[in-house]
Amino acid sequence: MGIIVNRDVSVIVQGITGRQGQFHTKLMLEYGTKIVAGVTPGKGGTEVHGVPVYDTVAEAIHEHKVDASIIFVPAPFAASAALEALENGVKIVVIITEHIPVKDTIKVISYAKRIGAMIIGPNTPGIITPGECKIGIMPHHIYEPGNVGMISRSGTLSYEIAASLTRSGIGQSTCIGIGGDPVVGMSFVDVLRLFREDPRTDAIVIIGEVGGNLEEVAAEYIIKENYSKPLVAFIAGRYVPPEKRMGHAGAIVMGRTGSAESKINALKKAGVEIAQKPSDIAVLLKRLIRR
Amino acid sequence: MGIIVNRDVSVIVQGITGRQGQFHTKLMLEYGTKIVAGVTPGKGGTEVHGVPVYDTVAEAIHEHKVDASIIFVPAPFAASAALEALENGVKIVVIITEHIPVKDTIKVISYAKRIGAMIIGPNTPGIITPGECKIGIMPHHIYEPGNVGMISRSGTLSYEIAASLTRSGIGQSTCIGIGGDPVVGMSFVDVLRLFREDPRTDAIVIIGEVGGNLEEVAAEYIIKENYSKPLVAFIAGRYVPPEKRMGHAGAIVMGRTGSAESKINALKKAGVEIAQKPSDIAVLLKRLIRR
Amino acid sequence: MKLVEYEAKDVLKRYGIPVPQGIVVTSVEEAYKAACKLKPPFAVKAQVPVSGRGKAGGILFAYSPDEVKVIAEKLLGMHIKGLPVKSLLIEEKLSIKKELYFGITVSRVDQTYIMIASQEGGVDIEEIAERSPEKVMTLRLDPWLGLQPYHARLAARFMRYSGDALLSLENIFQSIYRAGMDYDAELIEVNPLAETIDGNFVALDARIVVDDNALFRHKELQEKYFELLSPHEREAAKHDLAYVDLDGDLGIICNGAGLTMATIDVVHLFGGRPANFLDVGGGASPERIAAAVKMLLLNPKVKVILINILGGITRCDEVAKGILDALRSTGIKKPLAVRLVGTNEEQGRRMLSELGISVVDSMEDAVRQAVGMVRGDGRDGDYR
Amino acid sequence: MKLVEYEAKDVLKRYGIPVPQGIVVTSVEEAYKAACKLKPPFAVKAQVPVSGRGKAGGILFAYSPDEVKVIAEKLLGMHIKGLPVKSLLIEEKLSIKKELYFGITVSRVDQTYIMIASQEGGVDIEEIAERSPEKVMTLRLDPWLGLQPYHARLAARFMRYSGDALLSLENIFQSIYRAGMDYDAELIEVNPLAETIDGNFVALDARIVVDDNALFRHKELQEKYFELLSPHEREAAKHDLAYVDLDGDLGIICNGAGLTMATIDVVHLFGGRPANFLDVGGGASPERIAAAVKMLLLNPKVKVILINILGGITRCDEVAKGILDALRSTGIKKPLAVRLVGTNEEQGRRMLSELGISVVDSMEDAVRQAVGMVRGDGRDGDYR
Repeated sequence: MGIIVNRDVSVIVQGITGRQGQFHTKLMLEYGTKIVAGVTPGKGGTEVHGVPVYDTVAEAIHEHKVDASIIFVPAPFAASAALEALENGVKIVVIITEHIPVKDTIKVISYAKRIGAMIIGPNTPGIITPGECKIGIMPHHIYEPGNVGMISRSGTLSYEIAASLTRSGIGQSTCIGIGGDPVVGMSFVDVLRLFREDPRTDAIVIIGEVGGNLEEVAAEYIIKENYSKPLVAFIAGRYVPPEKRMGHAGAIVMGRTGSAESKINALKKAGVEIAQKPSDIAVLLKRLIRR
Repeated sequence: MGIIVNRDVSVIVQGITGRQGQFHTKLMLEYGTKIVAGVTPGKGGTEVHGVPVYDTVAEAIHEHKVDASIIFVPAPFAASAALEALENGVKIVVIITEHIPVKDTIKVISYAKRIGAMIIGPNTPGIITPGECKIGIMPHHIYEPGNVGMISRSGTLSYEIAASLTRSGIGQSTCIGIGGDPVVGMSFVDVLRLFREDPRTDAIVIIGEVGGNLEEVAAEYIIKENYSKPLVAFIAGRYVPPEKRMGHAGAIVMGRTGSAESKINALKKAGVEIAQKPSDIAVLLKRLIRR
Repeated sequence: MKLVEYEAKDVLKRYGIPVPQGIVVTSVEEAYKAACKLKPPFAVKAQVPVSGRGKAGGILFAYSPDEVKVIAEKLLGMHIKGLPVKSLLIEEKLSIKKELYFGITVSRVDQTYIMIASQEGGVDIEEIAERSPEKVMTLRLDPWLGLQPYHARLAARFMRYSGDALLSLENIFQSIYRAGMDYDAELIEVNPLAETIDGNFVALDARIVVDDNALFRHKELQEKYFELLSPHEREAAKHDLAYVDLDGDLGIICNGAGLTMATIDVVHLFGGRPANFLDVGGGASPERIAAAVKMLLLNPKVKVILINILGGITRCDEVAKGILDALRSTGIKKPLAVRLVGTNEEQGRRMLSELGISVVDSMEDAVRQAVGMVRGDGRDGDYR
Repeated sequence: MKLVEYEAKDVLKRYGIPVPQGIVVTSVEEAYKAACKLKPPFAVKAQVPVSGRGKAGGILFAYSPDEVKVIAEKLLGMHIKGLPVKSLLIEEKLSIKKELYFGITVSRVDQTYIMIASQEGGVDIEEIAERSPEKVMTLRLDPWLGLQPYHARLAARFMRYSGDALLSLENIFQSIYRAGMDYDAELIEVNPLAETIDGNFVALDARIVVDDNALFRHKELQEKYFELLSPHEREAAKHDLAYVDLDGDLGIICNGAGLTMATIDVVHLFGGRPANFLDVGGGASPERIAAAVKMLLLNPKVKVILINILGGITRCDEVAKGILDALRSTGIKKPLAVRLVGTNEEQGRRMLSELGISVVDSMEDAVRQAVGMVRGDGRDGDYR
């Protein structure tokens, strides 16, 4: 179980023949993810690690049952690849690609909402339900099955925290990277909603960062819905200067909005425990779950 | 009763301050149509025949309950006017304007379908439920309330036939012009479906013309659904040369498709009585209804 | 508005789509010179905006400039489907491995654009679709998404290409779509789209039909549009009238395309032969009506004029005024059969009857009267 | 990428949006000459891509070319928010009746573009929205529909205009939107949009922030982008590294923006002062790592380098190779604190330990070690 993905989900890899696509297809297969096909225009008829490659998603769908797609297609073509998956009925689309123009992302997300599909990312490490299914690029050996859900805007920072949880004996139900771009398909709220209904998730870790106000909106949601499960948050970027882009397109403090203080204060007000540094999260969680 | 419109429908007129808009607003008001507001950008705050004029549909909607809109806006701006009505929640949009580029029409219709609204036209005389409500430009004195529904692709030809029915003592439930353009919001099938469910409609007149294959599709529908109400059809353009556009953008015979013969044969096969000339329709109807 | 082949190919070139080397000429000497600049063999192609040019003998092949000269002589001045051949396209004839079809057109039933791809090209797509439907694929396009690269790839796959050929075709199809949308094309088709023996794809022939209603967005085409019309049609277009020449002697003026077509049909049923389709449209001004009547008064082919106006937007008094103005200004008299009902009906009738023009109530009466007038034997037309 | 005022105004001009008459200059003499060509009074405006220029003294007014000269002398060479003023925009100062605001920006929460219109302009829109929220309207735009004319009219109505002014504003707003979309702008705002005393609308100031990720679609901007970067940032951008100068002495290299920011935070918590933000990104090649390490080795401000790599896409053996290459090629030695876990971890550690570089497991251990190295007293950093 866990949210969104489990061991029964069938996955296609778009951009499977590229360096990243090949590498992570291998790792996902090793993890047990059911990868049924790959898609790369012009490479149809070949194979990658035993996975058949098609020129189009339509052909892959014709031959296989497909629930989800993971996209490694280069930025200029990634939005169209996502639309291809969506138009062919794929309901979960994980976009690993970074540097997609926001104009393109906005169109993809709008289309996905219209047809009721789910976009994870772009610029995300993906999603993992430890021990069952990984649709992403995270180093999976650091995860262990368990009862803590994790939502993160950043990739490696979430690995850091997952590894520290695992070392402390805290396993994870599902860990999802919502993506580091300014506009992403799923918000903290979207994922919190799913975790609330998930019987296997007992507590949730929110990993935020400067930029935007998704964390503040999440805080409002937690208050309004009287969110029942314990929450711990870490917000990165307390000491970064304003108006400078910190790597992620999404991480930028503009004027009054987007600062770490604003986010931390909002979450505190919503009763979320705030970790000062990544390693504190496990400590706080243990305390909360014991209660 | 009748279909789509009745005496309770509240209507706005987009392009109300133009020559046509003003003229037909007067006639519609005289007929008893509930025209609650008009919209012309730059003319907000004025009045036309006692109807308040706004700059935007949003302002009109804010002040009045609105069910339908009739559009007299010039062709280059008509599609956007229709989108304005649709985005503001108007569910019935009658587009009188002719010469709208088909690319624009296609976008409007696609958007309307997405949000579940109804487009009548473009290039239509509109819709009338005699004695109750007219959202259109037809000379209403030729109509009488009754039990025959009418669907037409052309304007004046439908007046010709309505007048001949009325003269023969046959009244009409609702008469709808679906529009003379190649792409229109409602098809014969869409309207036939509504007439089937309308208790006040006992027989239906289909007025088709050369071009396209909406009539053939209607014939297929009649056969497939085992359509229960008697139907009479007249198809204009039996003697027009191919590949020439006959006034209407929609009236053009291309290669094998769109000829009057093809339509007449298809409808005959579906059990529809075919009138040789407009005045035959009343004769055929009387015979069918008497049965 | 139909673009002729070389105009359509100019558009394709602008969008990076390969077309054969070619030169447009309007005289035999130019044709010879053009051939000298190109590599034989040659295709010599009449530039008329009609389909079925090839079957009508409008496309011929030559192996030397001298042969091109002979063929040009033959083609220039020829008429194809009634249209005079005024220019030729002299092209290098390529060695072809396969002929395909790709097009984007408006589908009335689907209420959107559709992509049409065929494994076979060179003849009308309708013919291929009828004979071998399995060779033709169509795909509805969401007008807000447009033709995405993956739609183009689906077409290329359907044509059984893969690898680099698939990617080349993807580019070409996307460019065709973009050209079609930019030009507000109701139809843009490349037929045949040829695969040459060296594995390249070339547009051997192309058709673009631009939506007349969108010409206001394409000023450069608007002028050409008028050049393509017949003199009568041009005169009509000036006054916003929809006009088509027919081959009879009974002039017809109506308002509304459907009513005009129906009137033509009824004229036939009563034994008459319409000289034209002339729709004055909705809400015609007296000037427009006058222009319409004048056109038919001045057309020597027209013996009698049948006016069938059912006023909706059109007002009968304005129609009467237009008729009277035309009669006065031309000074020409032809028998008139007039049917006039609708807005301001009485007023219109009165104005006409003052000049001795009688007005009838019913369309069929007017037709019968008009057909009788043409026959000139004092009897009305008969229903056959 | 932020365009400076005159660049943004050039874009607006291209879209037909009125801007004041003005001339860009880079020297005092040019400033004087420009003023002679324009009508007084003048606005003299420092061209730096930061907000709050006015408050920082970067916009001054003059009534004669001589006065312009004096002001230009003062402004050129000044620094605003750390950026040197290299060019000025000399403009005719208009007589203003009212200042408005109009902008299009990306809304993260709405996941689409929003239109922002304000009855008041001239100061930051955030400030207006906070002080007088009733004066500001925002509207979500369906990205497939875009800004339709009626959306623009709604904004004009909200600003309380009607009649011809409404139609002028409609045009201006649509043009602003079109410019924004064509340039892939994350933000395009005209502030103030002024109504002059003679009833015209003029863009007095404008900001355009182009989406860096979309620069591949705007080759002409790509070059300028590099010019705007600091030398360190430019060097970093060449190697696809995300780099930001900070004011401390502890160099930081991480993979992933979030981890880098968290590392900076933890360094602060342990009493250190980061010299930079440097994210090598996902799947960094040995070359990219080497470039990153080299940058910090060559930066005299950096005393110690903290490398914190958690391999996901990034492979540890490649990271190690990059570090070693940088050390070898520069020949510079600085204390290194390395944390390296993930794919091919053992191999990476072995390569480094062969050179006497010890590798730790935990981020906090590495930070503690690095902070201690900077302090140089043999003790690790402390959590404060």
